[in-house]
Amino acid sequence: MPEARCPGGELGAFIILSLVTLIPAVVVVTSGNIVRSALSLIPTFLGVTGLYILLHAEFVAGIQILIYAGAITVLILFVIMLTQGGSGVRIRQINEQVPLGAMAAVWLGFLILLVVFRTPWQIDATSVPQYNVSSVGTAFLTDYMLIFEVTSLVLLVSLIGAIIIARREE
Amino acid sequence: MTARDWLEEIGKAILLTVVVFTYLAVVTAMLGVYLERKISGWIQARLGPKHVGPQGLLQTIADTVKLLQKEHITPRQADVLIFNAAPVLVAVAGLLDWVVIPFGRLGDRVLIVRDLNIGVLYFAAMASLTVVGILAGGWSSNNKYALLGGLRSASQMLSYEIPLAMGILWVAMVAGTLSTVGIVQAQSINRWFLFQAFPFGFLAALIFLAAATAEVNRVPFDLPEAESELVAGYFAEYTGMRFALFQLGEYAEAFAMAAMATIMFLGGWLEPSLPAWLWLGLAFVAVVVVVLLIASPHMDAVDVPPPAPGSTTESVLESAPAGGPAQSPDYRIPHYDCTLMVAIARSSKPDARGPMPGG
Amino acid sequence: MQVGLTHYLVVSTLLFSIGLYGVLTRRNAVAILMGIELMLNAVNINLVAFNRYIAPGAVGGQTFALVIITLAACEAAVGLALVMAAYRSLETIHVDEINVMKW
Amino acid sequence: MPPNVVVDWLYVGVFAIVGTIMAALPLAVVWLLAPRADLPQKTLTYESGVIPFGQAWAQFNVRYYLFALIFVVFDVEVIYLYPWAVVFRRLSAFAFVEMLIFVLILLVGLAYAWRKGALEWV
Repeated sequence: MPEARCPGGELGAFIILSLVTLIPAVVVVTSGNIVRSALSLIPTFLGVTGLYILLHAEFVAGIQILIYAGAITVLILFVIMLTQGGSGVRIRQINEQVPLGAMAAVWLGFLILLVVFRTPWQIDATSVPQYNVSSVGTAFLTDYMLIFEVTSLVLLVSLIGAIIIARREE
Repeated sequence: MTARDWLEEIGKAILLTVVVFTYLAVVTAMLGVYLERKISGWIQARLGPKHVGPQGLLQTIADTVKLLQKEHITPRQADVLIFNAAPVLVAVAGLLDWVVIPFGRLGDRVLIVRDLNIGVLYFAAMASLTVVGILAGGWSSNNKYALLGGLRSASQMLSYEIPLAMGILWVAMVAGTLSTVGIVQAQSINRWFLFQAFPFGFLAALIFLAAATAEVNRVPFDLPEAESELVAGYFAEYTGMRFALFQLGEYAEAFAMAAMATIMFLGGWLEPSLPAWLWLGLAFVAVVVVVLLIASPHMDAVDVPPPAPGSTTESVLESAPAGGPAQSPDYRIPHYDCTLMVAIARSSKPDARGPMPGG
Repeated sequence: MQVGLTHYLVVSTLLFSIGLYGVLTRRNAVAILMGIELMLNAVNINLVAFNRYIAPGAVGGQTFALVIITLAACEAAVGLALVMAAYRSLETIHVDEINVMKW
Repeated sequence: MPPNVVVDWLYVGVFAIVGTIMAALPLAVVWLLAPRADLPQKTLTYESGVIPFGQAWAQFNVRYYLFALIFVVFDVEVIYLYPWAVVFRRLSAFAFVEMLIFVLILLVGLAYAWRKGALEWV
């Protein structure tokens, strides 16, 4: 069902969501207070969620909130609080390669943008699809079955590995 | 859709937000607090609130007005920005839970803000957002009790999020959909999911209820706020309206959990022998009573073994007496009264924090 | 103007660059991990956008986005466990101070 | 009007924004109404009446991290269970077996964590 009879609305939503994504992202990488950096991840992740919605990927959006905003951020906050970063004392957070790092980031970004604008993308504009949970589930259980099972192995290995690494040697 | 339609939708959404927020503030928070105090008073052979209004009905409103006038104390060493943002985040996460909860049926329309396709997944995601707010609030106070309470609260909520999801998943499996309206309609074809595939329905409902109780930090899962050890945990430093926002978020979530249990296991608004709204209301109240009160404020908390040797701040904290001004040594003051008393006492009397250097 | 594939690619490129900047300039190991999370998010935007605009009939891009979210979680779990271990034995999580293997 | 994902989530977005404003409103009211008296004792960190020592931002037990870690792994497992729960009846019994293998592999991890005592409350 084509929905974009109001392109201005979609563009406006897109711009707002991009700003909600990018501005806190800048705070994440520049803030001197590590806890504030970590908390700024939340609006970034929620902005990305909004972009997924604009792309009609509802299930991925839900997972984005559940895993990124609800689980990974909490994990990061825990580690910050359990190590010296939680002391809230402002210590130097950046190393001496800031100009170099900025140059590398800008250069790589420029190169990618070059590729983005030069490639003739094969846009399929025939339909606005309605994705749903069951299509994703069916894909996992049929076409991407191997990935699905290997994922569980990856999860198992990382669980055991992380427990071994994090626990005190006794 | 034209631009006009979009604006219409946005207007409707704003209106609904105001309605739901007011409903949460007035019905869940105020009435919930009143009922909790009254019923737990009744269980403990006290009277509970009785002076303001008939049967003390207006007590919570009076409390709210009082809280509105109380000074906001920001501890000197706190991180001010995060300290202020955390209660707002918790309250908004509690509000967002209610987007997918159907309130009942009017004619052939379901009264729901929006029937998302991934309804119950969305619900679980919003419940997990609260953890971040609690952790942020506990950390930004720069108070040992608050931080410890925040960490404990977060660990507990994380631990019970998986069982919560398992309860939800069972329902999703039986109903074959994640939408809340779809789940209720599936129960009109089958029967209540509580009785479906005996005894698995009961089991799922039990797991869901236990996890939901833990998720909203109610007794007997109130360790994180254990007032006798941690002086209310993560909101130890919060006064006045900021404290009330935390409470609002917690009550909104507790009621949302109860509503979810009604929708998933008790057939939502479908009950042929009674009018829809009445049934939804009754089932809902029953679940609220279970969540809020069977686990009532005088039940014993889950036991905690002593801290492992080698923990640093914790062992100091847990062995130290933590008697605030509102503490009573041999008798446990019900959770709500105590935290409120601490908040109010500390808002009104600057010297209520005990002897000060030179003072 | 319609929002097209390029718009999303530009946003994801910017997010990726911001993340890369964080990874390259931060001293704190946790902050470096946050930069990596930003980069992974940028990749996910790409995947979902390609899915939507180039192959709207299938869900391959979304499936891979989910797999990447999974891997991001695993990476965070193991990476942060390493941070905890480093902190326990070296009392620092600043990567430029973790130099016992250097001579 | 067709049920549209974007419209659905527009409501969620508006709820978040307007909800934030409405939650911040009482804070503004308090800022206007409430008395203010900045006494140095009042803004001291509350520590049961004694003079606070050190910063609260000290370190805690690594157990908390293990909780969060196990939670993250199983939360990720759950995201695969959601779509499976919706479709498994429409697919063959093979889908059920697939998920069984998936969950069993992860149960090995759970058993390991349990055995190592990582599940014990601090």
